[in-house]
Amino acid sequence: MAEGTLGNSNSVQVAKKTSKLAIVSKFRELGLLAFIILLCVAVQARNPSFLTMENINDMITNTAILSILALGMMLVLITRGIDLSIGATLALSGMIAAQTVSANQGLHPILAILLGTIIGIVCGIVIGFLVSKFGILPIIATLAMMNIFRGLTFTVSDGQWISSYQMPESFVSIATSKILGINTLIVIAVVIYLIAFYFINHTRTGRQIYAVGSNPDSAKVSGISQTKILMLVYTIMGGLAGLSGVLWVSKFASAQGDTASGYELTVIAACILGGVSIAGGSGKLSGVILGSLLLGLLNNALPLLNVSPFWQMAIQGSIILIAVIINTLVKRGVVRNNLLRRKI
Amino acid sequence: MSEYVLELKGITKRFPGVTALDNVHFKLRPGEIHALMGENGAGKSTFIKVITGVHSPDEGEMVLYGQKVKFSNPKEAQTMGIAAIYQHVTNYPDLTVTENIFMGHEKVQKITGRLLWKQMHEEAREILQSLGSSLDPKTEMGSLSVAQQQIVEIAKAISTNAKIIIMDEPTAALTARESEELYKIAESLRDQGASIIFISHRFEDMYRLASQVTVLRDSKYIGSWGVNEISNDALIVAMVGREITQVFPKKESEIGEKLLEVEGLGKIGFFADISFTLHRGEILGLTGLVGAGRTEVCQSLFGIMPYDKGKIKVNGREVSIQNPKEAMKLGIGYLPEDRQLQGLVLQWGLGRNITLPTLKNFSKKGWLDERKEADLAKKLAEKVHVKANSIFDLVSSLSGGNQQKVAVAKLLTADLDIIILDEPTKGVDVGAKSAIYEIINDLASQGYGIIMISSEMPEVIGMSDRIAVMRSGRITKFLHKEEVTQEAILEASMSDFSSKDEGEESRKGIEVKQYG
Amino acid sequence: MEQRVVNQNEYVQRTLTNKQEFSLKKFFLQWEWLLILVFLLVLAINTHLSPYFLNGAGLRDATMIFLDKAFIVFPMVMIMILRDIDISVGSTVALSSVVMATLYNNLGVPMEAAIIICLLVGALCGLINGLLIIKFKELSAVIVTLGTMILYRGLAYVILEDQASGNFPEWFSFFGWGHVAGIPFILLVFVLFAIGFTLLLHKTTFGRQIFAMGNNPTASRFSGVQVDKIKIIVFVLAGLMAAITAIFLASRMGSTRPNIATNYELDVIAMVALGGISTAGGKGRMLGAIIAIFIIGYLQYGLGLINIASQTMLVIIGILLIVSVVIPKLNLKGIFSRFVKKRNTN
Amino acid sequence: MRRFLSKWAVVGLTVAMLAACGDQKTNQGTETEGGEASSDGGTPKYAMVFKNTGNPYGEKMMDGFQEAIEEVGGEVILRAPDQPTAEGQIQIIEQLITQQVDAIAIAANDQDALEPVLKKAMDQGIKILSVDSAVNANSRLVHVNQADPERIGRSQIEAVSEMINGEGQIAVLSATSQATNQNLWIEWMKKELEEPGYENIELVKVAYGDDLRDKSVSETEALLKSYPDLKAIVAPTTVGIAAAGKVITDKGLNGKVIVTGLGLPSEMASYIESGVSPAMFLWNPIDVGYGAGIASYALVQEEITGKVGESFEAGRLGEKEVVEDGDGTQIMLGDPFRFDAENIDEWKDVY
Repeated sequence: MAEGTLGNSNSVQVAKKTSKLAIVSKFRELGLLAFIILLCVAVQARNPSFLTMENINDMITNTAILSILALGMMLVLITRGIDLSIGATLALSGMIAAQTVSANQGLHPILAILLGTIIGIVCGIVIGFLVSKFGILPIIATLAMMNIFRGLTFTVSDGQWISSYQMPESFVSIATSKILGINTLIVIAVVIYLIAFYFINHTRTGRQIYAVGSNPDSAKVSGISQTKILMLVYTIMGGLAGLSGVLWVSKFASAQGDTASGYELTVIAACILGGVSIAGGSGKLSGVILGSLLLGLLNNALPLLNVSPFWQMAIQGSIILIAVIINTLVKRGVVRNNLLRRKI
Repeated sequence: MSEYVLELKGITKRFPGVTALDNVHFKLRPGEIHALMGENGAGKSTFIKVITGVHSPDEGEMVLYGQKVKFSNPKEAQTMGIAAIYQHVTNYPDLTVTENIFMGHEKVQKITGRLLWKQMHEEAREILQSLGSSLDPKTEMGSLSVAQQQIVEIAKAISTNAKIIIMDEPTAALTARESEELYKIAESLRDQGASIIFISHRFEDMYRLASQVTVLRDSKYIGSWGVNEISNDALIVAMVGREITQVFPKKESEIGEKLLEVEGLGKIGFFADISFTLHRGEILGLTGLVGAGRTEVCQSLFGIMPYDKGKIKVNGREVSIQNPKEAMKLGIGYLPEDRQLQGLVLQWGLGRNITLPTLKNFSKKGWLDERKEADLAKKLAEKVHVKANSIFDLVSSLSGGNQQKVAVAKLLTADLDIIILDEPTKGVDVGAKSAIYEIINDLASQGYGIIMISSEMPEVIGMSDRIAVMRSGRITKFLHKEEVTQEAILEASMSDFSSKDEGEESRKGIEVKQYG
Repeated sequence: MEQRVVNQNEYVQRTLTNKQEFSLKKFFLQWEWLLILVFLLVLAINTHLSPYFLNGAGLRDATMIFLDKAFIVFPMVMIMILRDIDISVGSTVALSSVVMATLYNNLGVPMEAAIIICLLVGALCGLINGLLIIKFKELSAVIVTLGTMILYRGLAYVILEDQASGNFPEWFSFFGWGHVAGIPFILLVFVLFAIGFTLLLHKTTFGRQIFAMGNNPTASRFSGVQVDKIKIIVFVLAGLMAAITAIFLASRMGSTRPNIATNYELDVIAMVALGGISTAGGKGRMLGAIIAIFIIGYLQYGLGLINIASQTMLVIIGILLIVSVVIPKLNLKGIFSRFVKKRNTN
Repeated sequence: MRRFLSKWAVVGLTVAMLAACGDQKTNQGTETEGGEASSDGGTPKYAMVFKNTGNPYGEKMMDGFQEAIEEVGGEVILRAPDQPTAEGQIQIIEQLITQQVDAIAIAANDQDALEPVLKKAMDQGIKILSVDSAVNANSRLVHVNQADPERIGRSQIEAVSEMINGEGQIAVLSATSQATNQNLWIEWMKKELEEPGYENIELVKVAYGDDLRDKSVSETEALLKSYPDLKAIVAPTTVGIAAAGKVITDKGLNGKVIVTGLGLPSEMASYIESGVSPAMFLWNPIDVGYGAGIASYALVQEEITGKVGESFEAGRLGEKEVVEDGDGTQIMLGDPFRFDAENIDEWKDVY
C-alpha cells in the first residue's frame, strides 16, 4: 500500500514541477518572440514599407550570416568558452577566398566556399589546440588570435581590396542567386541549422558537448574526452566563420582587410539574447535563431525609423545586459521554487 | 570462488602522506545486501572508488565472477556490471533525466549512430516505474529534489544492468520517508538478483537492509559478520575501536553564563524553529544525520547563508549577522566541514593560513607587519602541535590531521567567545583525533562556548555536555550528558515530524528492527 | 594502548621556524628574471635595428606614447588575480573622457571640475561592473564587462555623436606633454602609481586578501574576508585608472572622441598576461606586469622606428601574448617531470 | 610524450606566425626604400602617414608619394595605424620625429587631435603638410587638396541632375557623420541645389553608412524602402557608393535608381559597366600622393614656405600655386576626374 501512495504523491509533485518548469523554460523564447512581434508592429506603424515581402526577405538575408555564426558561438558558449576571433577569421578566409577567385576566375564557387571553410577550420583548430591542450582561458587565447588573424588578413591583402569587377559572376552570385525562389544565403543557413539540429540532438557527440558544459567532472567519469569536445567545438566555430567569410565577401562583392571587425560582439549578443548560458551547459537552437533575428530586425528597423546611428550601440549594449539579467533572475526563480517545495 | 561475485584480497591504497586503505578484505555473495560500515574517514569511500576503478590499488587483487580483474578507469568497471551511486550525486543538471540515465551508454542506431530517443525515454520511464517513481524522463535533472536525483542515479545503475550496485551513503540526505522508499528499492533490486554494497555509518540502515556487514576503521579491515551474529555494542566497538569513555579525556570546566541564545531561527528550504542556548565553557553537541540542516544552521549563525526568520542574542544583546565578518566581530568563529574547500588556502604556507582571518591584528592602517605575523603564526602552529618544519610549508603538503589543526589554529588568532566546529575530526587519523579533542577541551576550559557538529555518536557522546539532535531541519530533542545513549540519539534523529502519519510508521519500523 | 603511544608523540613539543629560508635557485627561477631578460633582448635588438633607438631623450619621451594605457594595468593585475577580467576599460576611457570634454566645452563647467567628474564617471563605470558581477554571480565577469563594454562606448557615441571635442585650456596639455625636471610628467605619475599599487598588492591586508580570494574564494569568505566588498573596490579602481588614462590621452590629443582607446583592453590584458599573472588566478606580481609594460611599449616603439607595418605589430603582439601564457604551462610540465625523475632515481 | 607534442606544437605555431611577419617585414622593406638601412643623415627623409592600413585609396596615394620622392631623390617612409584613430597617428609621428625625418605628409584622422604632436614636430624643424583630409591651420604649413571641395560638391549635383534629367528625389549616402571632407562636400551640394535649374530635384535624406559594408547596405535598403520613387543616390565615399551600387544591382533596380558620387574605379568598374552608375568622380589618388611628395620636397628645399602666392614646379602636374584656404593655405590639384563607361576600363586596374 505504502508504495502505492508514495508513487502517487510523487507523481503529483512531479506533474506540478514539470508544468511549472515547462512554463519557465519556455518563458524566455516566448518573451523574445513577443518582443520581436511587438517591435515589428511598432516599426510597421511608423513605416509601412517595413512588413513588405521584399523587406522581410532582405532582413532574413542579412541575418543569415549572423545566424550561422551564432550557431557556432552557441556551441562554444555551451562548453563554457567564448570566441572573440571570429570576426578576424571571417575576414581572413574571405580575403584569401576572394584573392583566389580573382586570380583564377574559372574556379567553381563551391570550391571557393570549401577553401574558405578550410581556412576557417585551420584557424579554429589553432584556437581549439590552445584552449584544450594548454587550458588557456578562451577569452585570452581568442583575443590574441583575433589580433594575429586580423594582422595576417592585412598582410595577405597587402592593403588592397578585392573589388566586384575582379570577382567572377559565378562567385558574386553565390549570395544573390535563388534556390526554389529563396535566396541562397537563407538556404545555406537553413541547411546548416538542420544539420546542426540533428547533430546536437541526435548524436552522441552532440549531447557530449552539453555534458561537458553541464558538468565537466562527471563528464570525465562518463568517459567523455573534454579535449576532443573542445577541439571539435572550436573547429566547428572556425569552419562556420570561414564559410561566413566567403558568403560575406560574395554578398558585398568586396573583400577588405577590416571586414567584420568587432562583429564577434554582435554574434555573442545574439547568443545571449537567445538565452545561451555563459555558465555553459544550456542553449537552444530556437533561442539562437530568435536572438539573431532580433538583432537583424534592429539593424533593419533602426534606419527605417530614422534612429540616430549613434544610439544603436548603446541600445545593443543595454539589450544584452537586460537579457542576461532577466535570464539569471528566471533561473533563480526556478531554484527558489524547488527549495519552497521542500517540506520541513 | 563461484560462491562470491566479488572478492577483494589485501587491498592497499596510499595517497601522498596518508594510507587510505591498509590490507582490506571484502567478500560479496550474489543477491545479498552487504553493509560496509565505518566512521567518517574510515576509508569506505576510497574502498568503493577502488572497486569502481576510479583508483587502482597499490597492492592486493580483485576477483570478479571468479576471475582476476584490474580496472584502469570507471568505464571498464561499468562494462563489467559494476555501478556506483556516489555520496554526492554527480549528474548533468542541464540535461534531461533520460540523458542522465543513459549518459555513456546511449542507445544508438547501428549504422547512422542516431540516438534512439523514443526507446531511451520509454526504457527510462519503465525503469523509474519499476523503482516506484513516476518521474517524467523528459524533466531537467537540475529541477529534481535530492531524493529524486538519487532515484535517477539508481535507475542509471539499473540501465547498465549492473550485477553489483554500490550505494555510498545514499540515505545521507534523505528524510525518513524517502529513506524508506530507498530501502524498498534496494530490496527489490536484491530480489532481482543484484548484489548491493551499502555504505553507511548509520545502524538503522544496516539493521533494516543488510544480511552481512563488513567494518572498516582507520582505513584497516576490522572484520565481517552476519548482521544477527554481532551485537550492537560489539559493532560499535568494532567501528569506534575503543571503549568510548577512554578516548575522551574528562574535561574540567564549569559552565558559565549564557553566551548565545537562538530563538526560532529559520531559513526557507533548509531549517526552521531552531532555538537553543549556549553557555561559557559548555560544549553543545549538534548531531543528527547528514543533511539534517546542522551545517546550515551554523552557517547562518556565522553569516554565510543569512537566516530569514528568528532572533540571535549574543551576551544577551540581540544582533543581526549578515556576513562572516560581523559574526567574527561578535566573537563567533566557525571551523568549516570541508577544510580543503572552505577552510584553507592549500597553495599557501600554513602561517599565512593561520593569520588570514585576523590580518588587522598585526597591521597598522592596513600595512602588514610580516615579522609580527610570522611570530604569531609560529606560536599558534606550535600551540596546536602542527607537524611541520616551517610555517612556510604548504598546507597542501600536510596530512589531513595537521591540516585540520591549522584550520583550528585559525580560530585561535581571533578573540572569540563562541566556536562552532563542523565535523572537527572528519577524515582525520586517530592520533590527530585525540589531539583535536584535547584542544577542544582546553578551549572549553578557557571559557569558550563550543558548538560541535558531529555525525560520530561516540564523539558526540564523549565530548558534549548537552546534545541537540536535528532531523530534517528541526531540533527534535535535547539530551543531557547523563541521559545520553546511542539509542536515544538514533530515536530522536529518526523520528520524523515533517509528516506525522508516515513518521509514526517508519519510526515503529525501526524500533521493531532494533529490538528484534 | 596504541592510542596512548600516538598521543605521546603528539605531545612532543615541536618547534617550527618562522624564518623564510632563502634559496638561490628559487630566487632565480622567478618569472620576473625571464621578463628582464626579454626586456634587455628587446633593447638590444632595437638598438641593433635602429640607430635612433638608443637615445636618452627618445627612450624617455617614448614612455609618453605607451604609458597612458599602462595605468589600467595595475588594477587589471588585481582583477586577473581574482580570476576575473574586465574588457570594458577601453570603453570606460572613451566615456569618461567624452563626458569631461562635453562638460567643459558645451556646458561651460570649469576644467578642474570636469576632470574630477571624469574620474567620478570612470569610478562609476567600475562600480556598475562590480555591482553587476557580485549581484549576479551566475554571470561571469567576461559577459558583464562585454555588455558594459558595448554600453559605455555606445553612450560615448550618444553624447558626442562622432564629433571630436577639444580646445581644452593651455595648462591641460601639461598632463600629456609636460616635463618635470626633464622627466615626462606622465612617467612620474606612472612611477608613483607603480610604487603605490605594488605596495598595495604585496604589503597590505587588502592585497593579501586579494591573493586569498584568487586562490580559494570560499575559504576566504569563511575566514571573514569581505569578498564582495573587495571585488567592488578592485573594479572601481579599474574604472578610476581608466579615467586617469582618459585624462592623459585627452590631454595628449588636445581633444577626444567616442572612438578613442579602442582595443586598449586587449593591450592591457596582454601586458598583464605577459607579466606572469596566472590566468587561473591567485598568482602573480605587480613587478612582472610593470616590466611587461615596458617590454611591449619599447617593442612597439622600436618596431615603429624601423617602420614595421602596423598590421605586423598586431601579429607580433598577439604571438607575444600567446607565447607568454603558453610558456609557463610548458615550464611547469618540464620542471615537474624532472622532479619526478629525480624521485625515481633516488 | 604528451608534453613533447604540446611543446612541439607551440614552437610550430610560433615559427609559422613569425614567418608570416617575416615576409611582411620584407615587403615593408621594399616600400620603405631600405628605411632600416640608411642611418647616415645625408639623404633627406620624407614620411607619409595615412589614415589606416589596408585601404587601397591610401595605398595608391602612398605609391604616388613614393614615385615623387624617387624622382627628386630621398628616402621614403610610409606609415599607417591599424585603425583609423588619432592615437595611432600620434604614436607614429612621435617615432618619425625620433627618426629626424625632414618632412611629414599626413592624411589626418582628426583635425585637431594631432595639433600638439605636429607642433612638436615643427618645433624640431620638420616640415608638416596635410594631404587629402586636412589638419587645422596652425598645425601645418600647407594642405595639399585633392580637389576644390566646391567643385566636388557642385559637379556631383550637375552630374546627377543630368542623369535624372533635372527632376526627382535624390538622397546622399555619406561616410561617418564627422568625416570633415564629406560634410564639406555635402554643404556645397546643398548650395548648388539652391541654384536655378534644380527646382525639381529634392534632396530627401543624408544617410550615414559609416564606411562599413553591412551598414551602408542596410542604410541603402532603408532609403529605397522609405522613398519608393527615389531617382538617384549620391555617395561621396568609396565604400558607400560601392555598397549602393551592389544593392541596386541585386534588387534589379538598374535604370530605375542611379548611383553616383565619389568612388574608386576598381571598386565601381562593374557598376559603371552595367550602367547602374552612368558616371562617378574621383581625383587620382596617385597624383594626390605625387603632389604631396613634390610639395614636401619643395618645403624641405625651402622653395616654398606655405605662404599664399608662392608657387613651385610640381613635376608632371605642372606649375602649382599656394592659395588661401580659410585661415590656412593649400595647394589645389584641380577638378575631380569623371569616370564613365568610356574610360573606366583603362582606370579600373590602375586604382
